[in-house]
Amino acid sequence: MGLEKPYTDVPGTIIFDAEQSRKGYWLNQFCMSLLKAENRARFLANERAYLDEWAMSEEQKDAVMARDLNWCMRTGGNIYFLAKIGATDGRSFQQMAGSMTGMTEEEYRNMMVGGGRSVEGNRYIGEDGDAQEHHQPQGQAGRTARGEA
Amino acid sequence: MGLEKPYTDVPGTIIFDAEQSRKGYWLNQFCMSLLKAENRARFLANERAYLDEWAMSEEQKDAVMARDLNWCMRTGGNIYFLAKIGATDGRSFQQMAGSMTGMTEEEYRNMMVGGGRSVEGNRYIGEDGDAQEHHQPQGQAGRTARGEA
Amino acid sequence: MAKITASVYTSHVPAIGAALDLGKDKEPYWQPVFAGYDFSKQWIKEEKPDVIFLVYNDHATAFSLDLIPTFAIGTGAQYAPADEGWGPRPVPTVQGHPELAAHIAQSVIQDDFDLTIVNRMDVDHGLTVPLSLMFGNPPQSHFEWPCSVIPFAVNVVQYPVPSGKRCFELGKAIRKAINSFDQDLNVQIWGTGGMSHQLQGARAGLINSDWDNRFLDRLISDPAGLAEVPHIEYVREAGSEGIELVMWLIARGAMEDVAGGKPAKPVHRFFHVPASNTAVGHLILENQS
Amino acid sequence: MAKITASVYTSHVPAIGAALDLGKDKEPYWQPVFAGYDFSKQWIKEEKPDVIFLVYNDHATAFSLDLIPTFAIGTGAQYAPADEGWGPRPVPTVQGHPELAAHIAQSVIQDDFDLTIVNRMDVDHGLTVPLSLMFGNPPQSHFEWPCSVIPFAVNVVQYPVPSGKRCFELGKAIRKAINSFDQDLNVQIWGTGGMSHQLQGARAGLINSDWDNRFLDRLISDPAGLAEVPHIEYVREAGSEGIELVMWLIARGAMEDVAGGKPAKPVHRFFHVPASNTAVGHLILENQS
Ligand SMILES: [Fe+3]
Ligand SMILES: [Fe+3]
Repeated sequence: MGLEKPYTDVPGTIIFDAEQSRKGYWLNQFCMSLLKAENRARFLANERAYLDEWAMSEEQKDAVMARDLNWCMRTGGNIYFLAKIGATDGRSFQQMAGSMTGMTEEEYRNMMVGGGRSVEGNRYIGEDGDAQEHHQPQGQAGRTARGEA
Repeated sequence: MGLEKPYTDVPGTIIFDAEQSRKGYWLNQFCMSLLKAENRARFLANERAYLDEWAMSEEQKDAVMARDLNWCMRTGGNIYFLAKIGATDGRSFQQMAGSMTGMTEEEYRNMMVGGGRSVEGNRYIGEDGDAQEHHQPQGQAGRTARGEA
Repeated sequence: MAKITASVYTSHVPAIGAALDLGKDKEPYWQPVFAGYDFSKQWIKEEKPDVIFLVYNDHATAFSLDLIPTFAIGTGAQYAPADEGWGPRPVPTVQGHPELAAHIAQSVIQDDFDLTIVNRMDVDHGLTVPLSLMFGNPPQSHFEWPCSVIPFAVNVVQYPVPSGKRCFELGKAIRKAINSFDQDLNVQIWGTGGMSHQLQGARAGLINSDWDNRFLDRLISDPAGLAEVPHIEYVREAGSEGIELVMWLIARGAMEDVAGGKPAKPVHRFFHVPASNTAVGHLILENQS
Repeated sequence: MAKITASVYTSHVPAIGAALDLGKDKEPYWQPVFAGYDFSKQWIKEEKPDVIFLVYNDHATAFSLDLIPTFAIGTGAQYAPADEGWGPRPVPTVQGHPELAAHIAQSVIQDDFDLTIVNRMDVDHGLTVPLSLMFGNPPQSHFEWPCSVIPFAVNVVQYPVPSGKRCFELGKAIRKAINSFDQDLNVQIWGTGGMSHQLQGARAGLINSDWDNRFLDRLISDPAGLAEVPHIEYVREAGSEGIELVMWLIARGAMEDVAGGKPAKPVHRFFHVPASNTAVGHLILENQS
């Protein structure tokens, strides 16, 4: 490809570059359609039928129906586009962002009120910060599942 | 205004700058609408009614109905936009360009086959080339009207 | 002649707009955010700018993936608040300044910045939230913004986004353009977006107050050096959406001190965590004549 | 690695497309125009480019006054021939090269050219007529262009348009970008539009063969000097639409000699008056390895 990517070593972070943009083109364009109130209504009335109007991959459609924003992002979605799905559902940006961490809404909100997530250990993949792969999903549910506490 | 315009001393020439663009915004946007076949048909079926759908000045509408491209340009039209009107009428770019000189189609075509209009006398306003104001309209009809030949 | 009298820097978090529109600004969560702008509201009432050159980014609202301008200048007469999915914000239509905008476009393009000229677009929270923060939401009885606004949209959504250096140089060219407009106008230039925040993935919620405050320090005293910071540092230290901060360098590059004038004078500085997912930063710099 | 092997320069007069589409190319008026491309058709059959980076301008087709990019690069998968008012030209859909286009966009934006990225647009005669001239119109039995095309649209409709110098520098950045793409591709860069013509007002029909031929001479031997020519000279000497010739400087700037390589080798040159309102110029330069 020849595109230099100095940004692939940041944990829990996908940079929306030309390659992601190409991969996510129709997913993101579907999201743009939700800027119109009549399209939001049509989507909510029959999600599957509405998604089938777009040249998205089956995986992208599944990811949208599951409201799994991390999954949407892996298939090329960008958060500013995906936010239109959350808006259609009446969710806030904080709810959407939090949903990608595995935390409950309250856990995420408390983290933010407490000063947000620390950058320590979260600068490079392989450190030990809370955003690193081996600490996912975050929050009590995740810790319990991993038998940590 | 503060926009420098080093291009106002060329005879028979209007440079399409921001000021012209602002003046001609709706005229040119009307022209853009003619890129759709159904709009061309609607326009031809009832020109006045179609023009009234656009926030154009009355003068702009009159200039379009008169198919006077020089007049259209004075009101902010740009030739690449105005060409859509000619296309709608089934006219070629050569017919449109020629129409702005006062020459007949044949006279203009012959001028082009003969090597086109000379730049001599046509670089600056105030010289004596055939594009200067006092030689308008061009062609036999204009010369006859001026009692020249 | 037109003259830039001050530059204003502020985050443009959508939740701030929502809080204000829903009347939540007095709630304990939001009160400290809005309190940080109390000085600014008074200040701008006295400053009375005629035009704000407002640098912001579109958040997949006016620009889809069909077309992504690196730099887009609004030369239109007006811009409606966009429906971003929650319905349009209940704020006034933004009135442009076509003559000054066209003048700036001409000057800056001739200085080798390859702008896209936009005459029609809706404007999203990136542009309207800063107006709300600085002016408050206009009352229904007088439903208009107090001055003209020239929207200047920067691509910070799809990489590569313009470098800090490019933004800073662009600011210099904008200053030159505004200073050569022969109408007497009090112009402010605003840089918006940031500060540290990340809206995606397992790292969502990242805040780096130390880095943000160093950014504010350097924005005041060492903008040219700050402009050299590469994108990757913004992403790593300030979160993937922290990259919006490059836009502040456009406003900073337009100040007189950069062109050899007297130092820009900080008259207000504010920092608060959090607003929704984001660290809120705010700064006002005045040109000293 | 990808490599630019040659640059091609040609007018893109819409009437040439119409003549070809209507089967008038053997008529006495048109025969000499098409004859000037006989060599080129043979040449390109042997050269077999994989990708053409095609610099052209949109003529109020894809871009209205709503949005005017100074430089727009097409990173989409395909582009349909536009309906310019006479119905779309009966030529194949243009296949893009999204990977190389995205690579060029990234590299060139990082080199401080503020491109607009376009993923969806129709392409007008400015792009399709050069393809028709160089390849002939593809037969119905094999209805496709022989290679990929990256459309690169330059604003030459609303002033200010980019300077010749800016275009020439952009060409250098494009060369660097293409040379760093790690797929083996034979790339040509084409500059289109011009030569002298004026489509408006009392001066419509202006042709300046002397100026055009001097332009061709200097394009070959003194491109850096030619790039210094200001817009007003194009307008005054080559007609208001002659300004399109600045686009040739983008292609010229991408040749190896400009970056210190061996001189570009002219393998074909052609000039003819008229095609409709326009002087037709055509040149092929090869890089010598
Ligand atoms: Fe933002
Ligand atoms: Fe052209």
